[in-house]
Amino acid sequence: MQILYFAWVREKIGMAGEEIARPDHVTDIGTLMRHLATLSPRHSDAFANPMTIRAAINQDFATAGDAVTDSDEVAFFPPVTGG
Amino acid sequence: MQILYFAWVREKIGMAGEEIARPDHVTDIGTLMRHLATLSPRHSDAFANPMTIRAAINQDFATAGDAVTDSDEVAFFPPVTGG
Amino acid sequence: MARIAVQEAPFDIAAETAALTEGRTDIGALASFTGLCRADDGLAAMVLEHYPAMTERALAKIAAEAEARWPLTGCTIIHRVGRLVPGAPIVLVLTASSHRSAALEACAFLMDWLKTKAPFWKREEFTTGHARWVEARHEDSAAAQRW
Amino acid sequence: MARIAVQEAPFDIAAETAALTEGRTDIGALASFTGLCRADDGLAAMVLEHYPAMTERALAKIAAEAEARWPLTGCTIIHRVGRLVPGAPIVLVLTASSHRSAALEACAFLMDWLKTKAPFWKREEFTTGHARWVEARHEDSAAAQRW
Repeated sequence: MQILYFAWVREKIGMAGEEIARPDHVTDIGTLMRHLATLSPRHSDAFANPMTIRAAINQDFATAGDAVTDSDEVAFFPPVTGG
Repeated sequence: MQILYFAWVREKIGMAGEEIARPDHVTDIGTLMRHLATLSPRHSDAFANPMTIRAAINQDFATAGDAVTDSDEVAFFPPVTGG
Repeated sequence: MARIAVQEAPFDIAAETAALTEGRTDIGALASFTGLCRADDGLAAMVLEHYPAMTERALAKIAAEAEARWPLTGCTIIHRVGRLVPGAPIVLVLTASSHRSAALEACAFLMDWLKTKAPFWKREEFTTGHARWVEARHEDSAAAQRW
Repeated sequence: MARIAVQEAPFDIAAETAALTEGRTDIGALASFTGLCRADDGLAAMVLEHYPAMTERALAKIAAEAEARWPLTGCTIIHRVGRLVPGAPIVLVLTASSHRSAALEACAFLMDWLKTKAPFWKREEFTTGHARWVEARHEDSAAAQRW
């Protein structure tokens, strides 16, 4: 599945996105975040406090319980600060 | 004293203003309106319903109990509708 | 200190905005309201009468009230008078502040008070030849009283 | 149908206003909000990052919500991205309606929702060389929830 990172999540992980193979137990945003946190020390640091991170599935805001599939584009980022 | 009329008050009375001699019993906006109503049939028509008329003394909004003197400029007009 | 103008001529929003913001870097929010003449029910024109000796003074008092209630860095009120045709701008209110809520609230406040506390009267002329003075609306009094 | 744009270039308020009102005589009220970059605490520049595939879609949804809640005749949202210096305009919201309360309320609503529901992130660069990501403000969430 396609993962994208923005703002300080992108900076902490050191890349704007990556293609990952979804393990079977990863079925929603919450389990996906816990899985991503295991990929590297930088991922672990970025996802250390999941409460500070927001997500979108296929360009719509999503919450921890929302389901993800292999074909989804999932993005992680801090709370938005535009305007 | 100097009296000014605006909008339909001006149209009903047929002039934009007039200089009047203030009778002794005319000491506030209320008594002034009742006095003006006696000056002509057009005045009487214009002041027939005092509730529909607003006033200003020396370019500040005023109410029925506000005192008037010979040197004041007093204006009468409908509720404002600008903006 | 607010900029107040009562004039027959149209106003230039871009120039008025530039005047409020030019050379400043402390303004984070700029709100504006423009009131325009609508062609409702066959309206041909609107004639705006005012009380010249009182008008600018009344607008300045309303602006001073806004400046006392919100931390504005600037404020502009321009109101046209005379004959205006449908589509023509009638009134412009601009507010500048470091923060958006102050600019937006002050802009709404200025319009509400201006509608009920500034000596303007609108006369509507219709394509039929009929004319009438616009009556004050209860909603406008209610809107002014919420502040 | 709202006009939505996400761009690096500055925007032209006068042209955007004209586009909403040109040739129409049913618009009585036009409200606008412009957000500008302030030079607080030695700020040298602000860098606006966004989520390109999502941004215009998110703005269009916010605009559609405003159009569902208020009787608007038009609505424009333009948000800049990239590097912006103090004094530069960041965001423009324009709303047009036959009545003033609809235009003013929709304009405030659009800004409140845009601050909390559109995928933009601000990074502040200071004259000292230090940089930091702007943190979301609790007041902005509260403002968005009042609608």
